[in-house]
Amino acid sequence: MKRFAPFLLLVILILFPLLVRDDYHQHLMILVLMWVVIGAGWNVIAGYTGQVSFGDAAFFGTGAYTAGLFATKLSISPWWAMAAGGVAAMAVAFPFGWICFRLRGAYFALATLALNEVMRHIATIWEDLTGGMVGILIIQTFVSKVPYYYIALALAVAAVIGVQAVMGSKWGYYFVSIREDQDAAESLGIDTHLYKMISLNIAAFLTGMAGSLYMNYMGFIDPEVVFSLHDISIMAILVGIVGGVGTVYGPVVGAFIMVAVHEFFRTGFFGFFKGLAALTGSQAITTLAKYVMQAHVLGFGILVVVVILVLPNGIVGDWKKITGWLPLGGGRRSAA
Amino acid sequence: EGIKVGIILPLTGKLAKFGEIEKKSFDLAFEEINAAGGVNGKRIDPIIEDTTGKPDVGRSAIEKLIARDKVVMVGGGYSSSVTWATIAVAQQRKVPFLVNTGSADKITEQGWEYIFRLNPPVSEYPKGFASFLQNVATDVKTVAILHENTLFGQSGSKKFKKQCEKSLGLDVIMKEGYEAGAVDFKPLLVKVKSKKPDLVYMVSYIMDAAMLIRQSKELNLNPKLFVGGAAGFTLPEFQKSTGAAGEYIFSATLWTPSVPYPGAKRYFDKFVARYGTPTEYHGAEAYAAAYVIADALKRAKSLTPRAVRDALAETDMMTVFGPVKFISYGKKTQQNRLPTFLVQWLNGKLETVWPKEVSTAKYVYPFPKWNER
Amino acid sequence: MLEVKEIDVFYGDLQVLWDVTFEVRRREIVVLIGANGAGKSTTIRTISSLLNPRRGTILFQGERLDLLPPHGIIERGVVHVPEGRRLFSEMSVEENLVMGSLYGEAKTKRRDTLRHVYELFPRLLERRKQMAGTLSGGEQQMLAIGRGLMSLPHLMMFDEPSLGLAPILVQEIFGMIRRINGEGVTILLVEQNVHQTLAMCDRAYALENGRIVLSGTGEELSANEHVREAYLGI
Amino acid sequence: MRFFEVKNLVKYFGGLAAVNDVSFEVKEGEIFGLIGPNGSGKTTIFNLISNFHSPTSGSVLFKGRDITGLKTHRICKARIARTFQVVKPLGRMTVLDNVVAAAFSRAKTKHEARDLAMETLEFCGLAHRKDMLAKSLPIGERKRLEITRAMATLPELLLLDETAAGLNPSELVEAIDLIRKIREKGVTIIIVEHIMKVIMTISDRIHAINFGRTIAEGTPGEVANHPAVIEAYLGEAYARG
Amino acid sequence: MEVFLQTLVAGILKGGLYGLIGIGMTLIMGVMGIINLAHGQLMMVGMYITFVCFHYLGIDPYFALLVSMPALFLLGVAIQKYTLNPLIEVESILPENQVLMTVGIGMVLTEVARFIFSSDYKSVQTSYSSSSFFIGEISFSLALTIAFFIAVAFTLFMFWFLLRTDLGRSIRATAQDKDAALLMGVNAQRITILTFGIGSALVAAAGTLLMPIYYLFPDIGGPFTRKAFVITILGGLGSTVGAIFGGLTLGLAEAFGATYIGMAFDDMIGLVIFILVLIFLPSGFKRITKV
Ligand SMILES: Nc1ncnc2c1ncn2[C@@H]1O[C@H](COP(=O)(O)OP(=O)(O)OP(=O)(O)O)[C@@H](O)[C@H]1O
Ligand SMILES: Nc1ncnc2c1ncn2[C@@H]1O[C@H](COP(=O)(O)OP(=O)(O)OP(=O)(O)O)[C@@H](O)[C@H]1O
Ligand SMILES: [Mg+2]
Ligand SMILES: [Mg+2]
Repeated sequence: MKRFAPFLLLVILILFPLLVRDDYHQHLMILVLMWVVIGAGWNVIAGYTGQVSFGDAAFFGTGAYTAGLFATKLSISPWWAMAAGGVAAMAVAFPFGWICFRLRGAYFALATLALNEVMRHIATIWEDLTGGMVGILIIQTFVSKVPYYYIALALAVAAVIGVQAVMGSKWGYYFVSIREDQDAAESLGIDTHLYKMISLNIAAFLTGMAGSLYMNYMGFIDPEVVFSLHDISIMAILVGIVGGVGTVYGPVVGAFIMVAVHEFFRTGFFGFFKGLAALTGSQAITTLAKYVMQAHVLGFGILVVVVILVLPNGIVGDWKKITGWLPLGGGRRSAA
Repeated sequence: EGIKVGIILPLTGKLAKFGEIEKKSFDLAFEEINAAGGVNGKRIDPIIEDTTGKPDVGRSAIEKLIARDKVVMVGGGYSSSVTWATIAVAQQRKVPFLVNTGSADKITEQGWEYIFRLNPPVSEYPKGFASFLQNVATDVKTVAILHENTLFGQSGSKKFKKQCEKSLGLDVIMKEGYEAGAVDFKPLLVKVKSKKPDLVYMVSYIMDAAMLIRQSKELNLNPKLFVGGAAGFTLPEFQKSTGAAGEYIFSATLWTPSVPYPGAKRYFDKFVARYGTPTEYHGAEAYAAAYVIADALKRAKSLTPRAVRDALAETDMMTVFGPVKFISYGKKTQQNRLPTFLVQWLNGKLETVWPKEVSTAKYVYPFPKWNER
Repeated sequence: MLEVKEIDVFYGDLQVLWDVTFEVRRREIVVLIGANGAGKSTTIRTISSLLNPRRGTILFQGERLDLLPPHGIIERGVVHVPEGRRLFSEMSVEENLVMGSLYGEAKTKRRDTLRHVYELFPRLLERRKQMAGTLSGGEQQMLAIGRGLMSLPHLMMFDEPSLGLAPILVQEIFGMIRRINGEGVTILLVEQNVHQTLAMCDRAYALENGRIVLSGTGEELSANEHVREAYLGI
Repeated sequence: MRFFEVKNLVKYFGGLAAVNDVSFEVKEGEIFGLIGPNGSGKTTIFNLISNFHSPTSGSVLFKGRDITGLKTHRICKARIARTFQVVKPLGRMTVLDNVVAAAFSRAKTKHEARDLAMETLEFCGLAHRKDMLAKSLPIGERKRLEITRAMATLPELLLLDETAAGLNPSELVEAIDLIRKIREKGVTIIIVEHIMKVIMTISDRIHAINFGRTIAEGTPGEVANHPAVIEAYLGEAYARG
Repeated sequence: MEVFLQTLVAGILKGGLYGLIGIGMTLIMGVMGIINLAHGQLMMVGMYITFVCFHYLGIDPYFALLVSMPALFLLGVAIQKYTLNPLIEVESILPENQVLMTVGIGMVLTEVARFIFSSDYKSVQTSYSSSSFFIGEISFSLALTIAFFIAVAFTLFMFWFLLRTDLGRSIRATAQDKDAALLMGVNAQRITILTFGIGSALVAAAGTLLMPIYYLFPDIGGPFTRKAFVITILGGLGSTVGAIFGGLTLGLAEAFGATYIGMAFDDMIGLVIFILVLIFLPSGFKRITKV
């Protein structure tokens, strides 16, 4: 059963646009798939290699801007820019990693945070190239969501399979060794600097591709949107940790949950409160609904706090713990 | 069963303040319209969705409005980025979208037939001020432009610089952007002071605006003219947080309660009475948009997006925000064209001082030096 | 003076101590020997309340230690000189010593005790302004002991004080422990250096796989076949 | 050609000379002991050899080649492996995976790496622990894992830093056996140890340092009776006993 | 010359305040070994308290220190006790869990503030808000100058507290080796809680001092969090004197950058210096490689 779960999931995902024809849900699924790609990237560098990145937006934005500039400056179809976006993100990751990988732990994380901000400033200030805060507008290629969906799906599947393959290989052993103890890894003949670079570049490539996809799909970017610390970098971390740090399917679960939760709050539990208010005609519930909807960022914040406290290894990582809570699980309860 | 109209606004996140003002104005207007019999006897049911100020979320919102709620048209949008991301969906789905705040020029330059814009594009904001420079402040020769690094600040200041150099024959001796939210503007202002410009033109939101003025006072920086480019310098908070220092500051603006349009002051008063806080031009845009929507729905042959779109295209009416008529000029299509004004803080009140025909008070020019007041 | 009764200790789900029972009497030197991972450190950590036993009790002068938080233990006059010294490396020698006397009587008598410790370890007086992290291994061990003494303890527990020390220092350290005992402080000692410790202790217990398997006086254990084979390698 | 040699090694940490002009030579196949009081610079010498720190001056030569300043992982590729005084297990990997990660420095495929790792685990007597997480090993076995990992990189020279510390006398016997077995495989060993029972029984030659400087070198018997060593390190008691 | 001197003064005055922001962060950093990414948000809460004091109760901002500091102390205590301390016991792959937690806390604080006060800009207008005095041609903002001296006083006090009192020593000891501190009878749990409280109170003081000249809205925390970590790193982590040094460096760098490079680079200058310091002064920051 366990072995077939991924295939089953894949089949469902392939059939999804045929089964659910409404644009709204397709749109949400495209976002989910995009976040799977970003989450997978984050997981490689942070989850497996242990170099927590607070700066995914730097790569995401670079990818998005590459696609945007391809379209506006070079008149090349932004689809070509998908790969180019990944490569451009690597071009940012490369010098950054080269310089900053002498830092460890939280200090590397801070450096990525700084990179994030620096990239945003550059995109803002370099008006001649990027248009500054005016941003970049392109006209989307397709009206229907279905092509975008399948492109996103292909990317997501490739990302997950790619990560799985990498993690089963020598690189994977090396990444985890680096996470566990860098000095020991170095003494075992692992070129930690090189492999951290490889890991960062894999992450950057995936995230950059996701950025290009975003540009293609949304048709609009500006520095605040794609270099956003909260909406991209932190969200990437959340996808990673909610789903499960250092697990292959963690980002898949994380992306799904984060997008769903986001939408859940934004729409007031999918209109549940509004419906209830209409049904009962209660003013109190209408007010409540309003507050719930306004509290979606708050909800996010609380989710972060709760997940870290209760499921520090994410849903996939702490799956045993979760099944342990369920009365039917019968799993051994972990002792306090 | 009412007529469903979708409104998308940033109700949470950084832009929530202005989104909230617009939401309240929409609510106010639709309540009035429904109380007055609605649209041919039918209620208008606005469905207001939160974009959180982000394009992708805005997109989720509009997808939902169109696909699930099946609205006949959409309004709102607020920031240019969200507006852009969402109007593309509207155009593709063939649902009319009335933009009332998003000011990037490109929004109406695509030739999209389902997209209408009520407010002027950012490039036209300083029109009123330009005529003041040509007619009154003719001894102004040199200009320093300071702007926040936002869409509004960057494109507004760029357009203004071009205008100064091309059509007004002024010398722009300095143009500098800054990151909104700086703690201390003195280094910037010291530099301005050392260059001695005649005019200091600033595109800033409220609090940066207030800090700039207060610190100019501290530094005793005395140009002939201090002018704010819309946004920050006209809001009550500006006056509150600059106090006396705000006196004599000019600003180019789209709307104040004292504009010569019927109902403008009444809208302002109603808003204050209802919500206890003042409103400003964003609110007026929203309030006017609600009436334009109602008008179009009334005239629409049927309640389908197509028919509503056709009715919108025929709009010709007066609102609290000025006359509304969607025309084509330059690269723009279905764009409403409006004059802009120059206002000045005089005795703690914001008075319209230019164009002369609509002025509520006489301007004070040149700017009285700080230490001579 | 100290009675450990039937304690079971876990790390998470992993049990490391089973039914451990022993006692230390006033002014004695008692030694706990055992293979690596037998649970000696765990025992001491449990007494000093860094760990909580899941079962059993620990009594010190009739009072339940296992119910107290770690800082409650030291206030009762029980001090733990941990494995690997664990000094505050970016504080001076004197500050480290002061850290040993934060509470109660120890605090009021701080000056006197400090003078006493400096008499005991003149080397520390020489280096009182030096950062602890820059001391040599032997000096660090002295400082760790000195810091323990600052709390005016009735019972001192040492976890492998000779670990990683040069032979010359091992002698010195054992000498000091005897001297402290001579001043009336009761000693509980964990050591791998079985030869020497059995020779200097009053009584000893052997811990194997988390269980007490043998006990007796130093001579008795030195003579025991099993001990000779398993611990002395004879 | 000399097998292994350090020449005039000097290392300053700020103003402190942790290693001050140390030179010695190790012959192929021997067990070379390094002793000295705490803080005399033994671990630092290991760190200099494996280039965790780069020497202030001096050089390290291995099989005629100057390897000073070679990156740490290259030193390992050059077939010098080390263990750490403060053990560094890859905690959340299994014992087997710890060793596989090391074996990859010699093996081409994953299959080869696993085989090499299993073989090394058997050799070092840790095979029964292969599926345990490294962090849950008791200290003695963690030290053994250090050795196993180092051996999986197939070194010609092995640097052992206090691998016997904290073992009780009978465990020491096993440790000594393992070290001998390693030497019989043809691996040259430099060993740092404070336990005389170990270092005096297995070393062919011993080099003693104090304050980063050489004070004596010779056979165990010579060094143990050297007055400077007795004064600085062993103490009168040891000499008498 | 006037431009230069004015810039210098602006940089130093701002730097003093930055230093105060930095000390709180530094303390938390040192003791818990975590980067508190909710630091600016705590400052924001302190600012709202000041605003409420002034606006509804008519308390002058300088007296509001007596309210905002204790209040934030309690908030810090609660945060540490109920969200951060429990994490110490949870085992997880990423040691940065606590840092991530502070991100979540920052989000919660911001949104709660929005709930209560809406997104409106608030400011506190006092009689001295825009007054200044001149020395020669150079203008000194009165409020910033006062803030500067109060910040310096707080710093000196903290310095004395950490070096000369048992509690201060216990804080430092916990920072260096928590288990050992426990064995010395330090209630490490309580110390971490206390430290977070003190750190929060200090940043609240900075917020309160800033209030007369600045303004306030819920999202104001983020930029200050970023400034705080730049200051902390510049100052060399865990050192109180370092924080002052870092604050002054950042203040001066921003001021001179704004004057001589361009105001648009204001934030970027701090970040670039930060990265440069990380790269070229690693020996100055021993802890960097240890964590
Ligand atoms: N933090 C921990 N988590 C899980 N298991 C642990 C932990 N600390 C120790 N153990 C396990 O508990 C057992 C007893 O360890 P303890 O440190 O008490 O042994 P010891 O007798 O002091 O050995 P040593 O001579 O190596 O110091 C060992 O099997 C060890 O692996
Ligand atoms: N990274 C470092 N920075 C500063 N000083 C150091 C560093 N590493 C070692 N030292 C100092 O160098 C000296 C030599 O230390 P080293 O660890 O080499 O001693 P050792 O001989 O291995 O001692 P032990 O027998 O206790 O392990 C000591 O004074 C130590 O404090
Ligand atoms: Mg132990
Ligand atoms: Mg050593």
